[in-house]
Amino acid sequence: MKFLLKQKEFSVLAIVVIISIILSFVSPVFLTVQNWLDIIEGNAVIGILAIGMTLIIITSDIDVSVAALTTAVTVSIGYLFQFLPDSWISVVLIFLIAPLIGILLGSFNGLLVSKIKIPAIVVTLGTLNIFSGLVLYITNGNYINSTNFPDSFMAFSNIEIAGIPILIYLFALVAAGTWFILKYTLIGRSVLAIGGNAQSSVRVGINFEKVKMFVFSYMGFLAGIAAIAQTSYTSAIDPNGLAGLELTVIAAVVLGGANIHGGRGSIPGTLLGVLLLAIMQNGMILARIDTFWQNVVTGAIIVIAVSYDEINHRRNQEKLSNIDVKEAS
Amino acid sequence: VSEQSAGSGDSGEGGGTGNEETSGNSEEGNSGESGSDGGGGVAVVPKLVGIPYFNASETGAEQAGEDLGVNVEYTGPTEADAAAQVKVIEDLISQGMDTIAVAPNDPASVEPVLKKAKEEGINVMDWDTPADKELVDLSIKQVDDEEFGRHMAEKLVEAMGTEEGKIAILTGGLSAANLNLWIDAAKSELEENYPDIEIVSDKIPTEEKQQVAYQKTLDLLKSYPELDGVLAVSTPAPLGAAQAVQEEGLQDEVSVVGSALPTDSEPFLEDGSLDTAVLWNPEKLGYLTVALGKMLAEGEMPEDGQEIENVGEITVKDDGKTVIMGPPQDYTKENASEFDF
Amino acid sequence: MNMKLSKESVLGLIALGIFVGMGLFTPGFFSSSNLNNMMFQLPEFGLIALGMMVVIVTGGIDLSITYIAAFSGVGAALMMTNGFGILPAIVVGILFALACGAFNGTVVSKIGVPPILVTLGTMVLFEGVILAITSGNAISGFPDAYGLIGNGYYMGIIPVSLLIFIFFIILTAVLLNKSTWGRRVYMYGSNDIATMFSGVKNSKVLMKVYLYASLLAAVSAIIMTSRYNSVKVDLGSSYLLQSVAAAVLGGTDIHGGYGKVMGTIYAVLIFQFIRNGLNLMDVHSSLVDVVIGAILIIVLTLNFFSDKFSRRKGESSSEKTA
Amino acid sequence: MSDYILEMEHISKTFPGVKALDNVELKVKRGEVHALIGENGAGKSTLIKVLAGIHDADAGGKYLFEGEEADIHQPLDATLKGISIIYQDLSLFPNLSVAENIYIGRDSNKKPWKKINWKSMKGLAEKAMNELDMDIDLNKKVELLSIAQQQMIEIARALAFDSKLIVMDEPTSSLSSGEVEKLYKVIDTLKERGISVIFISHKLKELFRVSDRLTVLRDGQYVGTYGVNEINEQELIKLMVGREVVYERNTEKADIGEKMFEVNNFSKEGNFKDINFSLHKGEILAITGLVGSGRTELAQSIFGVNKADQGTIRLNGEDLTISSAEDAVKNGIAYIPEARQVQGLVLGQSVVNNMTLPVIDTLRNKFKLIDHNIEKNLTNQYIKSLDVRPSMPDMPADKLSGGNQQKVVIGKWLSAQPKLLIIDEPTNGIDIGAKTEIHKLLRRMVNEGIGVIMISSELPEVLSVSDRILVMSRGRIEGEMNTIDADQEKIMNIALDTEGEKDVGNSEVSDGKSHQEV
Ligand SMILES: Nc1ncnc2c1ncn2[C@@H]1O[C@H](COP(=O)(O)OP(=O)(O)OP(=O)(O)O)[C@@H](O)[C@H]1O
Ligand SMILES: Nc1ncnc2c1ncn2[C@@H]1O[C@H](COP(=O)(O)OP(=O)(O)OP(=O)(O)O)[C@@H](O)[C@H]1O
Ligand SMILES: [Mg+2]
Ligand SMILES: [Mg+2]
Repeated sequence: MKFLLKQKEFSVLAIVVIISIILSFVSPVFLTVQNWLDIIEGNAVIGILAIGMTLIIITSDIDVSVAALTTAVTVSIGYLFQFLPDSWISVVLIFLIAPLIGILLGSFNGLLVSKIKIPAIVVTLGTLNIFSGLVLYITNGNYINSTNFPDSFMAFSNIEIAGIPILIYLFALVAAGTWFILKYTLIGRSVLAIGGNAQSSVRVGINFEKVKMFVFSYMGFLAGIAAIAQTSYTSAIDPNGLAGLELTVIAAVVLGGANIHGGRGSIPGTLLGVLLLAIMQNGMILARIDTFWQNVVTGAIIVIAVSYDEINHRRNQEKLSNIDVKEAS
Repeated sequence: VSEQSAGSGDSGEGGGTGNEETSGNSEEGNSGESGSDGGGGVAVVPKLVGIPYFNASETGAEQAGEDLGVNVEYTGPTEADAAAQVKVIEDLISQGMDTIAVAPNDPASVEPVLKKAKEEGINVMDWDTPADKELVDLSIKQVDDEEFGRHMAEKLVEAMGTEEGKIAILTGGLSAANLNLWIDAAKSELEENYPDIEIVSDKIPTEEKQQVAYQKTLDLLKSYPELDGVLAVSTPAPLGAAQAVQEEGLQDEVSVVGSALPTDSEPFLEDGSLDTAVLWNPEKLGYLTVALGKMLAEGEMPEDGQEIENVGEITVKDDGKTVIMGPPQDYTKENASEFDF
Repeated sequence: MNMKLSKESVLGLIALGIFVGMGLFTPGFFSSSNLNNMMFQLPEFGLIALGMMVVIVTGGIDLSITYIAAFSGVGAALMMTNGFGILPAIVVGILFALACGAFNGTVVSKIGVPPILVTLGTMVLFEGVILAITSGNAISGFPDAYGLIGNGYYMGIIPVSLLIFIFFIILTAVLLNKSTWGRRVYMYGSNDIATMFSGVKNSKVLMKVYLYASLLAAVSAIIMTSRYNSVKVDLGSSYLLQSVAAAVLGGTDIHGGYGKVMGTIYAVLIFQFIRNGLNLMDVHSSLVDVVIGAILIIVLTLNFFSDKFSRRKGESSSEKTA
Repeated sequence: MSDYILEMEHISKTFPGVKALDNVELKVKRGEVHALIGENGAGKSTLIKVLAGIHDADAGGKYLFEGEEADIHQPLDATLKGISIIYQDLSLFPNLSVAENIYIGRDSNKKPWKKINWKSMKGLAEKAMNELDMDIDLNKKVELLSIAQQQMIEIARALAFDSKLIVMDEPTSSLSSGEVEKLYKVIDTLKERGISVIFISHKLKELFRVSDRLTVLRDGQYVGTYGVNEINEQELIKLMVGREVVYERNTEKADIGEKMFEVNNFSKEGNFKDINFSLHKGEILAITGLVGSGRTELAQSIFGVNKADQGTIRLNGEDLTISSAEDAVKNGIAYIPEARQVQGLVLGQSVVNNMTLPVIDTLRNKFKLIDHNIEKNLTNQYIKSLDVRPSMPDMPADKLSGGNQQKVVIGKWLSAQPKLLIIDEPTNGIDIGAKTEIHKLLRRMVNEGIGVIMISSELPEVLSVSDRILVMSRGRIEGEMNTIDADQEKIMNIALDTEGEKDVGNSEVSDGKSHQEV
């Protein structure tokens, strides 16, 4: 039973393992610790956003404004850096303020989705335009490079514990925290509940609007964290740097087995989805695939993975509906 | 020279049909305060607005407008999208500009709209990236593409300090025409003069993003541990490549040369993770575009070797309309801090 | 007698209001050259928005639609640059698009993968195929006659492309409202299971939807390539999310089952007037995006409140649609 | 303290164009089981939705709970006050476990950040399950359970919530009779504990069995409230429909003609096996059995929705290969599903669009476009002949009551003029008046030469309507009889595989069976 339920995660895991095996034959560096640390660190931002997106997709919504929202926070961080002193306090402050800005923007999405009942894809399409338009207008697209950053922040970025960069810890913390919320808090289970059956949730007294509000605000919160991660990863703020990332994030989540119709999705699954996309990117160069064909390969793998998953899902559903037919007597 | 004369000069040249609107508009512009919106002057259309490079040229263009007393309209699409750019140009035609200077995202795609502009009696020129030669009255190039590509290759070899080894090439996007030109020129330079240098992979796209360039370079360094140099074409790419080199502490093993703006490059130039950033002065380019646009509106053509104030001596090719601003400019540890773009 | 205006008519009035407003406040907006411009600019985006709308009516979305357009443009361009005539080129362009549509349609209808996922994948896939074919370079140099499709006039006043667009508006409206396929599209969008239980072959309906959307993309591509005289991998890519926005602003239900051609057209007009007007006013292009995003949200918010208001007043609106 | 736990008076509810409730009254005493009855569209569900806070009543009504102004404007308010509602379509979370389904909703709103203690959650669920004498794995996802088990989970949830008033909207329509008995026992226990129950059902026998008092609604109006002892079935029917209705057994021997349809060796892994039967002209064939015995799967395989693994079907002497509903419809086979709202109707679309969907291809003019006049006329014709109310062809189907929705589905298939109609639970959730109409309609169709196969779990219906009965059990046809020779006990014996006692938590049946000749 457990196996059956985990099947969705299992199929991504299988693909990840297969690709990994192929890559480790093709390139000796693929299986090195350093390469994996690079892969994980390089995808921490996508990963953190994907974790937030998982909750949203579980409630059968979608958020295409994540990249714009994260960029808005990174830019705010950049402006804040001009005022913050070069001390550890600044790092702490950033960790307070960035998520707060994220929550603010995210809850704007949440408000429109839950109270005004505009479909999430429409709301976030609108806010995508608004956030990114404003960011470009205000910054005029200019980079803010690390010369303007407080040294304390740069020091923070470069921390390594046991040879593992700080960003990976941050990513792990977000993943574990969200996993815990999803599994061990009422609000977490409510997220799954409203995704499983929205009407039922209203009838049993779950505050549907509040939960929607929560997932979008939480997405905003994680976007705030992701903004810090992005800033420390690139040591620069590029107002165009995340453009288009929302589709990668969504792809990672659905590859990880979250159901776009809601009700299903898990943190481990999403992590696998992120990993799958990450090793594909990484592998393209390691496997020395002709650049002009890389998109073809990526696109094909996405189509194959979602199709495979759908076929699998169908087969399981079919089994579920079976009855125990009497044997001939 | 006043703006009024620029306006009338224009309608004289255009003449012919479908011109009522245009002249009507320029009259409107004339009757208003000088330098106000709504007609006349030079329109400068970048590939897109909101990236540092084109912001710098905007600064130059605006400066020229002020210095020369000409109305400058600097506007473009928010994405480097050919269709969106054409619309911007169409709207500018409606506004009745005297001169429109375009940095086309896709040279062929602006052809029809430039034709239309000409029919409306508007002077048409290209800048930064060439459009159809037949169409434009003037074509301003920051540098000679061939020269630029070859120059970057030379700089890379120089930075590597050896004439054999392995290098990789990063590009902004596979479909960027000018980047492709430079890369091809750089490749020919290497092939012809440094046959022992091996290019390890096809040019690698980086989506015009520093972060992607960074990751791809990390992957490259792992995949080709014997790599000696990276040629990074497009402005964010050298930064990403240098960031990777910096982090891996390979400043002395791997040389990075590419096209980037000096302020962005500074942190990497300092410790040698980026050896040389090669570019031109985009502010000057904007300035030159407006200056020549104004000349054109007044019915003059630039001459080879002419000295343009605040820009310098320009080269005019034999065809009489291709203007080259000057040689590529190298930004290094020593001089980068002198610039503010 | 019900005096309440339909959602679409209200939108039409808004479009008209913006048109007049822009005209009053923006010098040059009403100039014949500007009006002319707008007539040339409308069709390419409008066609893609229509295609997107048809897909959204089934409860799906087609994220690959602009790459289908680009792919189709590449097909036509390759033909012409290899010496074939305009007509065969157009046919091949359309065939390229239909092939993409068929691929989407097959995965969506036969395997049953949610359209957003399929087209997320095929978007990357088609882009990859175009890159592989063109090496990222632009293809250009078409016969002069080809340019007439996107730049020419019919009888000296009406742009040919606008006529093509109007033809497809009418065709789409007729197909959706009067053909049995159109009826099935709406029924499928409302409830695919009950539709299937009524003996409708859903996969066929869906397949045609994706084919039709890609046909519209192909027509748009032909107009674009003709207008811009070249094609590259990103042809029209900026229209992708905009077309979703236009369809939704036009009243199409993102969950499927409802959507009117005129609504989408009004939304396309609104976008056009705003973009053009603000451009003429010299508003920073980034702010134009902001305005478009804001309008989308404001209109839907107003919709919400007016629905709520009319429900509270107990006005009958639902049963008198005929 | 008032005798009444619930007092609703002068309750009206107006929807656009429809006055669903008009000055209705409902008063429920503490600890009583109160039945709410009325024809389809009488307003029962609407009244419950007002009670639950899903709809606000029009101004001027009085709604007291436990003697105080109820002030309930959303479901949450009702839940917090101790009102639990078990909707006909259930309110479960298929993706969550049994324990979570029982627990969820508790504190979710007030203390969203409360940490879940899985142990105590299961304890709570276990307790409720024990009270109901049920044994289901608490970790099992609800989607894996049978409908009957799901129904019980709903009741367990209501118990776990310490509800004071439990509303059950047609709880028995998908239960087998053993399960129904069990439910009765549960209701008796609730009563003993002083919990009030509002019970909605169209099955009159059942109402007399469980309830203390009844409130009757007709056309959105209050008819009256009666003690079960003050009134008999016939009187009640008269109150409901305003006329007398008889629901009598079929004792006539049908005038059976030639064989028109046959099914041979039909099997589908995990659904049904070795199905052989035939249908003759002029007879209504009933297929009955317990819920979950594979009848629906069989019907849907004949209709081509789920392909059978093997077997053949012949209609009017012709071998048919049917691999989709489209094939079935083309060959003149129609199927009216039991899941009306999901499979039967496109709820968001108008009555016209629904009615003409199967035949839309034939309603085209010479330009191959839909002829809206013909379409409308056809629809109006069926609206009239089936007495669909309100008779508004452009009304969205979801605004109709259950019974009228079913009429639209029937109209849809009549318009297709099928040769064979399979109708699955034709009167599920439909009132007596409409039921007899539908039964007459089936007979009329048979007389007109259409073959009719009726799947029904409701034995009185089977005995009244059909001419011949097949009984299915665990995927096989285990018995066949002529209706005039049949009675409820005979059928149940076969359906249950004898040894009657069955557990709700487990739809398996032990293996001693009385084999009937097929
Ligand atoms: N949301 C709504 N909008 C408009 N009319 C409605 C709505 N809901 C119900 N009605 C109408 O109100 C009336 C009462 O319907 P209701 O569902 O309460 O009947 P019911 O007694 O539960 O019938 P059934 O036994 O068939 O379920 C019907 O005429 C129905 O068409
Ligand atoms: N701690 C637990 N104690 C008892 N049952 C549990 C526990 N955790 C999960 N379950 C059961 O297992 C089912 C699977 O739950 P769920 O999918 O939330 O767990 P999960 O997959 O482990 O979550 P995640 O992978 O996100 O940690 C639940 O519906 C529940 O029935
Ligand atoms: Mg009801
Ligand atoms: Mg059944």
